[in-house]
Amino acid sequence: MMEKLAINEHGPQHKQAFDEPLWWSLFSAGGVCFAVILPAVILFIAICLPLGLLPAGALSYERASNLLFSVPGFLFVGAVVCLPLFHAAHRLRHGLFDISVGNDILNKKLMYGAAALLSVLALGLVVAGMLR
Amino acid sequence: MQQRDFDIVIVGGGGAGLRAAIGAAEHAKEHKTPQRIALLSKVYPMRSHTVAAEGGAAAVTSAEDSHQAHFDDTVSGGDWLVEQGVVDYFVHHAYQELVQMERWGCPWSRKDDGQVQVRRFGGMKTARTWFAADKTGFHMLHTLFQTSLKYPEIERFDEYFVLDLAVHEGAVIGVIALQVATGELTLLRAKAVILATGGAGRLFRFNTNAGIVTGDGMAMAYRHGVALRDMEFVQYHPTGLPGSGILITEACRGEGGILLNKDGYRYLQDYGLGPETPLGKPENKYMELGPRDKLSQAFWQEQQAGRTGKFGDSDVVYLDLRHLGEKYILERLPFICELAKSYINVDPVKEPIPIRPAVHYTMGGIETDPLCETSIAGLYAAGECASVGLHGANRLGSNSLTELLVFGRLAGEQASKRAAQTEWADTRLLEAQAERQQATLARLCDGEGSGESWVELKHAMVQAMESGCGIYRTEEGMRHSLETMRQLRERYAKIRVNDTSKIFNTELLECIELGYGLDIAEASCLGALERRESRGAHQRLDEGMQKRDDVNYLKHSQVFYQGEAPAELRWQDVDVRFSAPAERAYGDAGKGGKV
Amino acid sequence: MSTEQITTKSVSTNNTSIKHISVKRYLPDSSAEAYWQQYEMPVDDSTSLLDALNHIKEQLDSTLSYRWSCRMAICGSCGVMVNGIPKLGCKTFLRDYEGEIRIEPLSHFPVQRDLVVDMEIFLEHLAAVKPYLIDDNPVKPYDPKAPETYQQTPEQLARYKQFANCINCGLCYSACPQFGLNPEFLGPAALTLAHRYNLDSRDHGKKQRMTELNRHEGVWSCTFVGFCSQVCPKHVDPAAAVNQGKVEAAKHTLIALFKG
Amino acid sequence: MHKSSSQRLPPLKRNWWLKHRFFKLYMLREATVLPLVFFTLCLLAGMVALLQGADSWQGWIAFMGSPIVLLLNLLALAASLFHAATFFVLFPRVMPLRIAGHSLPDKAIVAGQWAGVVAVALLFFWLLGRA
Ligand SMILES: Cc1cc2nc3c(=O)[nH]c(=O)nc-3n(C[C@H](O)[C@H](O)[C@H](O)COP(=O)(O)OP(=O)(O)OC[C@H]3O[C@@H](n4cnc5c(N)ncnc54)[C@H](O)[C@@H]3O)c2cc1C
Ligand code: SF4
Ligand code: F3S
Ligand code: FES
Repeated sequence: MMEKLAINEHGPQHKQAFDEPLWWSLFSAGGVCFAVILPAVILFIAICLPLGLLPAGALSYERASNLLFSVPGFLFVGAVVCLPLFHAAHRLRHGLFDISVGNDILNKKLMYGAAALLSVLALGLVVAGMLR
Repeated sequence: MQQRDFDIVIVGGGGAGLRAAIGAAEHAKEHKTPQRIALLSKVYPMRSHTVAAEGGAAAVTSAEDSHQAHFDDTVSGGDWLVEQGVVDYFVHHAYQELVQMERWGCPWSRKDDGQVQVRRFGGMKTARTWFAADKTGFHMLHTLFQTSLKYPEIERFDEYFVLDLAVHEGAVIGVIALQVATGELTLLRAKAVILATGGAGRLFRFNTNAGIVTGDGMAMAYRHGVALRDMEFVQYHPTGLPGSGILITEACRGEGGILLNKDGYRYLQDYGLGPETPLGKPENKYMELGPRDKLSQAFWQEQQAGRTGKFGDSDVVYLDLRHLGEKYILERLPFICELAKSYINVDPVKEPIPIRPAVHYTMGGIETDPLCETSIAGLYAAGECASVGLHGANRLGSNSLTELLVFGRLAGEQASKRAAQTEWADTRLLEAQAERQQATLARLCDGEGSGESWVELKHAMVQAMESGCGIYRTEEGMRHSLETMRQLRERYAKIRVNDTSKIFNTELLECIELGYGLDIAEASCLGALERRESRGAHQRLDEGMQKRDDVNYLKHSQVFYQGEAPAELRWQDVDVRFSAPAERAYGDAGKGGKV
Repeated sequence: MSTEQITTKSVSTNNTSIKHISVKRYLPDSSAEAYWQQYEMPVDDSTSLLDALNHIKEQLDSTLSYRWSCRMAICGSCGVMVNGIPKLGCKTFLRDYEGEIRIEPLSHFPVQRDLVVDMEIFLEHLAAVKPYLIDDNPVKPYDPKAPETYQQTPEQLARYKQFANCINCGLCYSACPQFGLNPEFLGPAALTLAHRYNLDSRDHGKKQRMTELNRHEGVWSCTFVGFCSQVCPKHVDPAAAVNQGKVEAAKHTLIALFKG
Repeated sequence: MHKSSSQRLPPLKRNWWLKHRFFKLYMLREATVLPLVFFTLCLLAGMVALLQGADSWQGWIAFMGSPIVLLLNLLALAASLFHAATFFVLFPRVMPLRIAGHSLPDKAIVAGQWAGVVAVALLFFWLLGRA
């Protein structure tokens, strides 16, 4: 018991969590995007588009490319892919803790790491498209 | 058995105890005499009864007000049975203490310009009551508790039940406590001890007090020979909820609430408190803002005349707030709305609140000198458990929260001073006394003999107190109650505790509290019986005793413990150095007079 | 003056019925296992759970242990689980329950006996956040001879008032799964108290408190479950306070970053 | 110290959240990110397809039309709306907005956020709804 207390006083657990504000900010921003932008995005791109409910040519290959591989497209990807990914990563990390799976330090690295990787990939794709 | 040494031991974690602890710590720091302070409480400090105080704390604040006025109100409110030197000290230190609370973060209600706001209170000539919405005691207690966390020299012993003081050759040398969680005895050696254990409202069946308000500290000091003073004066608060007795604060009336009988008539004008003040324009010392004793007595008269209503099986009158409007009520009295809605299912915005008087405050207590010291050297008392002489025959609302601060601090400082000049007593002296305690506990638990039920005894006690020492008293009633207490004390010797566990044995604690209660109930009955006059909260119906009698009874009663034998009473002179007794009058009758 | 005739409403105190209450008993010095015990008693419309427990203690079984004091929902002693939800015994009315009523000690705290739990962790967490006014450099120094208050407008007071209403009952700790998962988490009430002082216009101790709050076991363990605010008997809304604390901690970090 | 303090209980079992409706809703809220992740991955795939050329793009649209994918994305839509409903009410509690010393009523802030959702949808309609 004493030992445990001692750790709490001075050990790593007592350290300031300067990374958490970053994750939380990304999580919050992602949450806003998820709530405000994603309903429309999912509705138009993942439902109307494949069901053919959009007017012909609305997202033809050319139009889609022009829209995406542009500065607004870059921002769009940031808001619709990257931030929501961090939002998801944050919730998954805490969700794993909630159901006692794995350990938090490792989960943190895996989740935020994956989100960061995929974000770089997504933004990279846009840049690649713009340079094409 | 645990044994620890402290410079100062404080029993009680309510407003008075916490203020004393901080006062002592500050004093020691100032005088560069590091001291260790133990703060014991049978409940966590923030559960102490101070938390329930609603209305506010008084201090002369505005430029129009004066120390003289506060002094006069307190002295006449107490029907001249107060120690005037003490009142003088009190009114001069009240403001400073409330400002100190503000400096510690107490969220006092404010005026638009950022200044602290004051409200009217019964029996006070002008508005001088500081408040924090209708949770003043709550905010004060939490502020004090939280502030006390700043002081590493204060070591808390939460949920330690103090069983006895250790006294040797007329000086206190420590306390003996039971750790509730484990049932282990703990010996605390001390150079000075402060009792701040609160009142004894639970001696009565129908009261506004918390379950812990059982007069423990009073009984402890009393058993060691300290006088209990003015114990016959028990304040009835005019506005308790029927059934539970939960308090509806006086601030309701200060804010403009009115009292009606079952016919919707403002009956207070018939009892020397008129003329009727216009709706929404309360005036100090008139009508609803008369003092508590008068208001409770008026209820009794109405009840006798059959003009009270019924709520469940209680007779009630009505407190009407509706004319104040929903917004104002919710802003100023939110807690009251919550209480009325939960406990009697009445919404004060829409309906008048049924209320009835309930025992509220113990004016008397452990006799101390003006510096809070008792007749035992090194033993101090402060707060509701003490009788420093501030309240006399009737306490004015909002004087006692301030009392906790003014005299809590004073007791703390005095104790600190003494501790700096005193040595600890020999531990063996304490151990001997602790062994006696152990034997008493063992006897309670082994329950030899007939095995009297503590529940029965407790009910008999509260019933007898209520019937004999109520709002109006008679010779016969009081005599009967006193006899009952003496019998109950005998029966108590054969009491039996069923629970044999050491861990958190609340049954054992209730039994010990009952033992304390019976002793001080006897003192209370004795004082009441012997005071053959009517004064403040002590009102007799007996022929020739319905008036104040300054010739024979401008005196404090002092009751002394005599072991198993009946207690003894003596009379003590009152300090009337500044203001000669005058008629205590309210309403128009009080105009022009000295008051 | 005549107010209209008073309608004497009687909360039917006569409306009595018999109810069963099951209490989880735990008596460590006679058995290591907890067990359920059922009691039967008459109740009416104004019977609170605390009244019922007191009835048990005085009439049926004097060995039942529980805490209580004010019986008016202000001292914070009497928290228990009622059918799995943390509640104040004195503010829970049996009239609101149909069928069985199961009473257990507060969750997430070690049980000492019957309905009594060890609250020490709670107090440690409270003390950790420095819950007192810190003003090392007061605008106006306090002078006992001519004492003066700080100024605080009603608006400034309103900013923290709600968060100052916590009665330390601990219900929110029993409601918060994050505290259940990790007792080192400072928890809703302690974080709320810290926030209360941080919002107080008279206080200057935010920086000191932030080092406690901006820890993994500080605000960052909260996942906004929000049940804490749901069960809070005083409408303190600790969830809001904790999450406002996250914003503050984020600001604090930014500032620390820029100052190096 | 004087008390057997700092006793700690063993942490909760992993099925704690099944015990109460409130916690199930919480877990549901947290779980909204699962279909979100699925959708984001779809979107990433679409971006790759777009970079690869017109055929891939058409292939991707066909993939998106397959019943299972469609179903999962319908779920994602529902999830996003549920998330929005839970997230919007939290916002005013985390960042109480005050204008001229008075705090804005929570309801107004929540309504404002829903207006944002509708505005974004209209923007998309303006962008994609016309030929
Ligand atoms: C409902 C209500 C409303 C009130 N409103 C007002 C008001 O508006 N204004 C005003 O001025 N006054 C008011 N009062 C009166 C005032 O609140 C009390 O007089 C005051 O709070 C008493 O404080 P205290 O510190 O003396 O005792 P308490 O707060 O009662 O504290 C007693 C302490 O002693 C401890 N204790 C007792 N016995 C033992 C033992 N054996 N061992 C260990 N510890 C022990 C307890 O644990 C507790 O910590 C009100 C009272 C009531 C009942
Ligand atoms: S925040 Fe509410 S539930 Fe939590 S301890 Fe305070 S009053 Fe109790
Ligand atoms: S329940 Fe717990 S997780 Fe946060 S919002 Fe309340 S503290
Ligand atoms: S007994 Fe005080 S809160 Fe219930």
